[in-house]
Parts: sequence; C-alpha cells; structure tokens
Amino acid sequence: MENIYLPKLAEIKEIIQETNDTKTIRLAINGGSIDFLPGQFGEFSVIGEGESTFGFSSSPLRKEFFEFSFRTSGRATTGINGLNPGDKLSFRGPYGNYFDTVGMKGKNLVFVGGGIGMAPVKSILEYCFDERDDYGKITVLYGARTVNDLLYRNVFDDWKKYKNTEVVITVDPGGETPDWTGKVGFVPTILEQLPLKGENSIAVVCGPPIMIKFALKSLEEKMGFDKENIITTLENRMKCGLGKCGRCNVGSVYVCKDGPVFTARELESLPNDF
Amino acid sequence: MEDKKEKPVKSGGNNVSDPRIIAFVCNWCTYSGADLAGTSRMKYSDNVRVIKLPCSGRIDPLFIVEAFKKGAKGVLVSGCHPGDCHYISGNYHSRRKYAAFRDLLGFLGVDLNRLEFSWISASEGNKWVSVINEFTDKIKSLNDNSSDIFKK
Amino acid sequence: MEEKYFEILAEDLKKFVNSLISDNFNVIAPKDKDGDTFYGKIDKFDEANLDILLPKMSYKEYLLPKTETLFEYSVSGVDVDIKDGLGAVTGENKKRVIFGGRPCDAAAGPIMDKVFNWDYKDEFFNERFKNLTIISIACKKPDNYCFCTEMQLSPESSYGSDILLKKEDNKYFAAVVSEKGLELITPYLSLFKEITKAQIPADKDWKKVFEIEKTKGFLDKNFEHNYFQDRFLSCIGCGICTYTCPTCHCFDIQDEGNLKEGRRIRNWDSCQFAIFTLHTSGHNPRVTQGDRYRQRLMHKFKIYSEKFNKYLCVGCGRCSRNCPEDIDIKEVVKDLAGLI
Amino acid sequence: MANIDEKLQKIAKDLLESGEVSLVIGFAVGSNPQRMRPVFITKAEDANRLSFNHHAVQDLAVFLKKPEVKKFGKIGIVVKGCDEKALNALIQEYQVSRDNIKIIGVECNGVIRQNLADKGETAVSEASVYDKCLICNEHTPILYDYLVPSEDPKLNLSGNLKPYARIEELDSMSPEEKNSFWEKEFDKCIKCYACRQACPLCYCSRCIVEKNMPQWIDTNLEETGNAQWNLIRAYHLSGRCIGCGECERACPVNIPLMLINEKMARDVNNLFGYKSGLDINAKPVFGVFSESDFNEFIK
Repeated sequence: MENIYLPKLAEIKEIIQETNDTKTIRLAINGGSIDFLPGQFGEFSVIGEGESTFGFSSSPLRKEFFEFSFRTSGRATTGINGLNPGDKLSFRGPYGNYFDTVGMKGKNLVFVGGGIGMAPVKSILEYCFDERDDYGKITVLYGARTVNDLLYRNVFDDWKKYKNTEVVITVDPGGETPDWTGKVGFVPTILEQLPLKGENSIAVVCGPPIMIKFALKSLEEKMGFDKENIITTLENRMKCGLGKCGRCNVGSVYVCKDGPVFTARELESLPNDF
Repeated sequence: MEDKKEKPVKSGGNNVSDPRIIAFVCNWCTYSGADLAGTSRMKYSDNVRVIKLPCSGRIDPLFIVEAFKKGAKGVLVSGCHPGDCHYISGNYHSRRKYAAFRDLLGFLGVDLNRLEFSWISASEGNKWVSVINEFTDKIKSLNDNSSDIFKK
Repeated sequence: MEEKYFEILAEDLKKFVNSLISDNFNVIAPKDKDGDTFYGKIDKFDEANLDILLPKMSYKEYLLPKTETLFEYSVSGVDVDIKDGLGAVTGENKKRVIFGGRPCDAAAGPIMDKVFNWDYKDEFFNERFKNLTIISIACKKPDNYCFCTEMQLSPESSYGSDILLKKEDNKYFAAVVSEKGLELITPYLSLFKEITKAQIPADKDWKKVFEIEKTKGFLDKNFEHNYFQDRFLSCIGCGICTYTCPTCHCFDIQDEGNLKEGRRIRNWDSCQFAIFTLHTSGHNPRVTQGDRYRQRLMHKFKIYSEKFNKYLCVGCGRCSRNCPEDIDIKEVVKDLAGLI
Repeated sequence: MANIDEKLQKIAKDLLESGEVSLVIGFAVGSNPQRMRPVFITKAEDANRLSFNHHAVQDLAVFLKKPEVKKFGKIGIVVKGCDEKALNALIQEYQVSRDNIKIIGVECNGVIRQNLADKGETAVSEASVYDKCLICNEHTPILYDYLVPSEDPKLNLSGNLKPYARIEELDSMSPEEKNSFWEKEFDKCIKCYACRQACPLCYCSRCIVEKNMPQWIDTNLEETGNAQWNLIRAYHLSGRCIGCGECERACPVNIPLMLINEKMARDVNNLFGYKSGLDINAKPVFGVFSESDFNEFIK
C-alpha cells in the first residue's frame, strides 16, 4: 500500500542564482535524474515549510540531474531559498501531462517565453536540442522586464551553438542597460518581427497571462498558426498534484492531471477561471 | 520518532523542576534593568529566555500564545513603569490590551499563574531578579499536569 | 453480490446493535447534543436518535478526517527521517459501523471514492472506506430541502449502503446489498429472518420536481451569466455549505511544526474562501463570492459529472438548512434548470 | 405585520426612486415561512419584496464589508437595534461612512431562535428568543434615518430565565474545569470560519489565520489549531463585539461563542466603562487609554 503524499528526498547539487529573486536548483536522487517528460511538474518543499508547485526546467535527457526554477515570494519559496548545496529537498512527482515531443518531430519549432514562464519552455527546448536532428528550424524568443530579470543567461550562448537555430532575447522598453546587445520591445511585438510561418510549425508559449494573450493573437492572426499547433502551460494554485484536492479545476479539467500543457484550441473551450 | 522526542533536557526545559519561562521585555526599561542585574553580577534563575522588543506596546498577545504553544511553562511580559514609556504611551496601550487578554485567557481555562506582568525600570536590576526568581518558584510549585488549551 | 433480504423486529435490531458495540465495533449513529443531532459514537442503542431526518453534519469525517497526518518528520543535520502516516490509519483495526444514517449520506461514499481513486489511489481514504460498514434507514418523509430524487437517488435508495433498513410498525426490512453487510450480520443471523424480495414493500413512486440535466445544460453554456453575481450577493463566504456537505472533499496540505520535527497534514478546505485559489502573486481567478459559489455549483453539477458520470451531490439539503443567510441550493438548482 | 412591510417597502421605494441610494439591503421571506433571508433591492419596483418579522435573525450589517456590496456606493439598510450597533461600531472604526448609508431602523421585540423556528416555533416568548434579546436595551435602534415601529407586544420577562447564565458558572470553576469545558467545545470546531464571516465586525481583508509568514495559528482542525483560532477570534472582538450573536447562530456545530463574547463585553465594561456600538463619536476602547487604568494585575 502506497502513501501517494509521501515525498522522496532529493539532494541539492547546485544552486544557480538567476536574478536577484530567482534561483534554479539542480537536484539528484540516488546521484541522478528521475524519469519525467518535458512539461511535467513536481511538488517541492523544505519539510516544515509546506509544498509548492514547480515545473521542471531541465531536459529529461540530461541524466545527471533535474532542475526547477523559482521566485522567492511566499513561505515555501523562502524556505527553499535558504537551502545550500548538499541539503535535502522533499519532492513528489512527476505529475501532469507533457509536451507531445513525438508529434513535434520534423516540424519547425518556435519557443516563446516571458519572465519566469521560460522555465517549462527551457525543459522542452533543451530536450529538442538534445535530439536536434529530429526537428526542423528552432526559433527561441525570450523576454523579461529588464536585463536583470532574464533567467538562464548562462546558457543562451549554448543554445546559439546548435545548428539551424535562432535565439532572440528581448527586454521590455526601459529595461535595457547601456551594454545590452539584444532586442528591446515586448515579446508579442518582437514576435511579429520574426520571419515565422504557421505551416509545418509548432509554437510553445509560456509567460505572464497578458503576454500569452497577445502572443497567441500574433501567432494565430499574423502568422497563420493553427490553434492545435500552439501549446502553452497553465499555472493554477495546486496542493496535491494528484487530481484530488479540488483546487485547480477549471471548466471540466483538473490542471494537475489533464494539464498543465494545453493547446490554444483546448484553452478556448475553458471558462475564464484561471 | 517517539524516542527522538525524549531528548536530553538542557537547563530551562519543560519538566517540572526546570520549567522554561519566556520573558518579553521592552528595550528601554526592563531589558536595561536585566542588563544591569547582569553587569552587577546578580544571580537569578536561569530558566528564563529573554526576548527584547522595542516597547511593551509591541508585545502582541499572539506572542504569548506562541510561547505557550511552543511549550513555555510561564510567560512574563515586562515594560516601563506608567509614565516612563520611551514612546510616551506604549505601555498605557498595552496595559489595556493585557487586562482584557488576561481575562480572556483565564475564562478559557489557562492558569493565570503562568502569565505574569511587571513594570521594571532600567535601574531596577534588583526587581528583575526578584520577579524572575519568584515567578520561577511559582511555576515550579504548580501542578505540571494542568493542561492548557494550546497543547495536547 | 446477490442481494439478500431479511426481516428483523425492532427489539432484535436493538439487540443486534448492542451486540455490535459489545463485540468491539465502533458504532456511529445520530446522537442528540446541544439541542441538535450529530453523528457520534454510541455506547448503547438507546443513545441513537433514529427519528431525526438528518443529523446537522454528515459523517464525512469518518472517511476524510478534519485533519489527517500524512507523515511525521524529524530532521537532524541534512538527514530527514519520515514516518508514514498511513501506518496510523491501518492501525485502526477496530471496524466502524455507521448506523441509522440516511440513503443520501450513504451515497456519498462511492461518490467520493471515485475522486480518491480515479487516478492515483488515496489509501488513507480507501483504508477508512474499507473498514466502514453502512447501515442506513430509508426515509419516510423527506423535507422541503431534500432533493435526492432529483439527484438520481431516492429516499429508499440502497446506493452506497451495505444494509438498507425500512421500518414498518415494530419491525424492519433489511436489504443486504454488499458482502461487507452480509459479513457484518452473519454472526448475528439468529436475530434475522430471511425473506424474499417480494415480501419487502415496494418503493414509493417518488416524484421529481426538476430535471438536474437541465441545470447541467445551463452550467455548460452560461459561465458568465449575471445570475451568479446577483443571486450570491447574500453569500457571506463561510464554509458551512462545503464543510457540512457529505460529498465536498477539497483539502489543503500544510506543514506543521518546526524545521526539526513536525508533520505534514491535510485539512478540510473550502472553495468558498477567497484564499482557496489566491496565487502568491496576488492574482485570484475567483474574485467575487459569486465566482466562488459558481465554482461550487460547477464542481457539483458539471465538472464532476463530466468526469465520472454522476453528480457530486446527493441532495441531502444540508447546505440549505445550515446556511446562515438562507441560500437554498435546491431553489438555486431549480432556478438554473428553469433558466435554460 | 403587513403594516410594517408596507412601511418598509415605501421607504425603500422612495429611496431608490429618488436616487438617494442605489441599493437597499433588507429582509424577505426565505426558504420557508419560519425563515427570513437577506435581499438586495436595486430597483424601486422590487421593493415590494421587503418584509420584516421576528424570524429576521440575520445581521445585515455584515454585507457592508463585502467588496461586491461596497461597489454600490450609497446603500440603504434595514436594521434591528442590535444590528444597528454594528453599524455604529463600523462607523466608529471608519469602515462605513455615515454619509453613504441610510439607516432604516425597525423596532424589534426579539427574534426567535432559528433551531426552534425550524421546528415550528412562531411565537415570541422569553423561552423562544435568543439570549441577546433578553438583555437587549436597544429594542429601538439608537441611530436611524427612518424608524418603523413594531406591532409586536413587548417581550415579557419573568426574570426566571437567566441569559448567559453559564458565564457565572464558568467563572466559578477552576482553570482545569474551564479548560476541559472549552476543550470539548473547541474540539467540535470545523474551522469553517462561519463565525468570522457572519460577524459584521470581522472585516479584515486578510484574516490572521490566512497568513503564514509567520504561521501564528496552527492550521489543523484539532485541539491546538481550534483553540488558537477561537482564542484569537474572541480577542480581536473583545471591546468591539456588539452582541448580535451571529457567530453563535451561524456555527454549525453549536459552540457557545456568545459566552466568550458576552464575558469579554462585561469585563471591558467593568474595567474601562465602555460598551461598544453605542456612540459613533466614541473612540474604540483599545484605541485610547487612561493613566488610571486598572493596574492591579501588574507587579
């Protein structure tokens, strides 16, 4: 008989300070990663401070660790923020559905991320890099409010090295520094300037609700993406991750079980309750 | 888990002969008074753990609840004498609060012998010593089995 | 299992229940307390109040306790020692019998069972459910707040019960509908007289006042309807409706203790609280009380039914009877059925 | 009765027609004849739904804290004497502006306990009304813009029934006995927070139990969490509670919350000579102090 609420303990391998309030934590269980798929999430916690839900941000094909990124804001994240490499973190998961990596094969891919919404995008993006030959052209567009709010700055250059890949980084107007060499402008605006076509392409979008709203609009109306080919992930408040506690249901789906990955077509049929 | 709870008890634990007492004190009067007692090499019961706050007006009843919740056997609240408040009226406000809060605790069945209030000025090192010693003796004399509503 | 039918005299029923108690069963029955009736453990048959229509609260807490310890932890250095809370539940070897509840309450068991087992298996719930034998008594006179008939049940439904009793004069007819029920009465069979189904009085023809499918039809299409905001202005956002409900099962998971030792627990929670869906960022998808009451309706009559083909409501009417502001869910559901 | 209803309806109709208010909160017949329910009238033609009788147990002042209701701006509200004290306290604490509110006071000679009413009780008597009605000095509201007189006979008090008698009983008990009494009561608590939500004076936008940094109150629904919650709720209302009894009425598990509230109201009156909700110009009792305040408990 199994207690589904019982966490495993994962050891912290490395902590990367991404911005002044966000960190990426690399974990290992028995010295390695766990089996998960891009898009899935887990329940992480410092025991004693309560659980919090985060999507995985690493590629599941990188077997030496798994990672997630968080912003310190509440009790659980403050607790996690106080940990050091070598400490144990409790972990349950993986939960939820995942990106259709098989259906993406042979297609051109567009990845659009905003702020900390880049975390789940990074997981699928790096997965595709790890299986680079399976996919067509890859375009990455990532934006944050200011230069200092950009996550994953240490891996941008790695991304650019892959063949047939374009990486565009942008910050909101006013958020640039004098030595900033990337773009300046809101993500949907920059998105429209990119030479993208909806045919044979799949877009993965994640970020703040307002960004998603306009990015979806640009992709559908300006670039001719089909709603089935735009994929995003939803974030609702969750507690159990197991489809029981009743917190995350929207319309007739449990985000933790039937999601968090949805196509724009599926989102359309959900009521405005998230 | 069960055996782990029975840790060796250091001074100021939760047993009858050595009860832990939490003292919430104001920075300006009582803390200085306690400090004076210390620098004058006066000896007093070592069961007390002092928590310094800017003013007795800052000592929220929640702090007292929290202390009891965490297993304190006695709570002392102490600040400047009436009229001496560093912030003019903080202790007057807290006096009102505590008169009512004490009644409420008593009505709900908390043994009021476990909750003590005092005014101790910066020059009253002696008073600090006697308040602590008397309070400790009182708590030791209480029946430790008397349960309270904060803990099982 | 093939249903079996028995007849038992009222005095023998008393003997039966008293024997259960002396044979170490935990018998839970409607019991008078402070001028109202609640489910509680009885020490003898006479403590049970079998005349009351429904106790004020459901017996949900025997399936999903108000607070459940999921595990206990103790930390030393970087080592964490975790003690599974499931042990305590399986340790409760003493079996429980719910005696004298109504068919609506009994129906809640299998309805909750679906949620707790549709995907991951919640063994806390299962362990409790397994050890619970339910003896219900059919209702003779539902009141105006009752609507089990509309909720695909009836005052004489045996759904979810292990044994359903029907009273007539000084005797009871007992329909034993599960193995669990049969197992429970087997040691006491001398008190029961086996009869055939034909000898049991037929169920009355309970009439429906409205069609719940119509309510669902309305909810399917009218998420943004003004009705919700206007009608629930009088909702004060307390959790009574959800906490007294036999089927509301939402919970919260919290850690309690310090960084050295403590426990992770799950507590009852309610979708009627603003904080239920409040994100740390401050964003709240359900801002008004209307939004929140709508969610309760949606969950009961649409979301659950689309997943499990049943409704998350047994029509017991407790939320209406207990609502301090007199919001009558039967009236609401009827309204919605009429709006389409 | 019908006469009262007509008067109420006329006042509400005039207020709405003249645009003096955009919402009238009142009572209407509820889900059965022995129940009244709150009703929100925004159109003059709906005013005929308003009604009042001795089943009107709710304290409608509670709705003034709801953001959805605040949006209406100027509001007319039907209040009994006890409910009106809640309005006074809200005005005192700057939660409601006197200018934004039209008080439609109704004289009340007691409301019937809801559990008795549900069992069919329809007559106002010493035995059928709430304890609060037996000690009520405000059968006529203190402050009002309109007053609708009662047609019920005055409540006849024999003096044999002692309201809140258990307070004295408890006062004479030892701490252990009091503790075990309250332990049993709080054990029933299911933390549905109906006591808080039904209270017109519990208006914090985020309650202390909903804060977790730090976690002052244990989240469990067992002895510790329940006791802490009930203690803090009572403390936050001491010196403020106006005795409408809504917390106790709403409580689905019948915890005698009014014993605590009434005890604190009496103590605050004894200690500081203050009764809440009587005067909109008075300062709240814990907002002020006197140099000669009770000092005996402090060493």
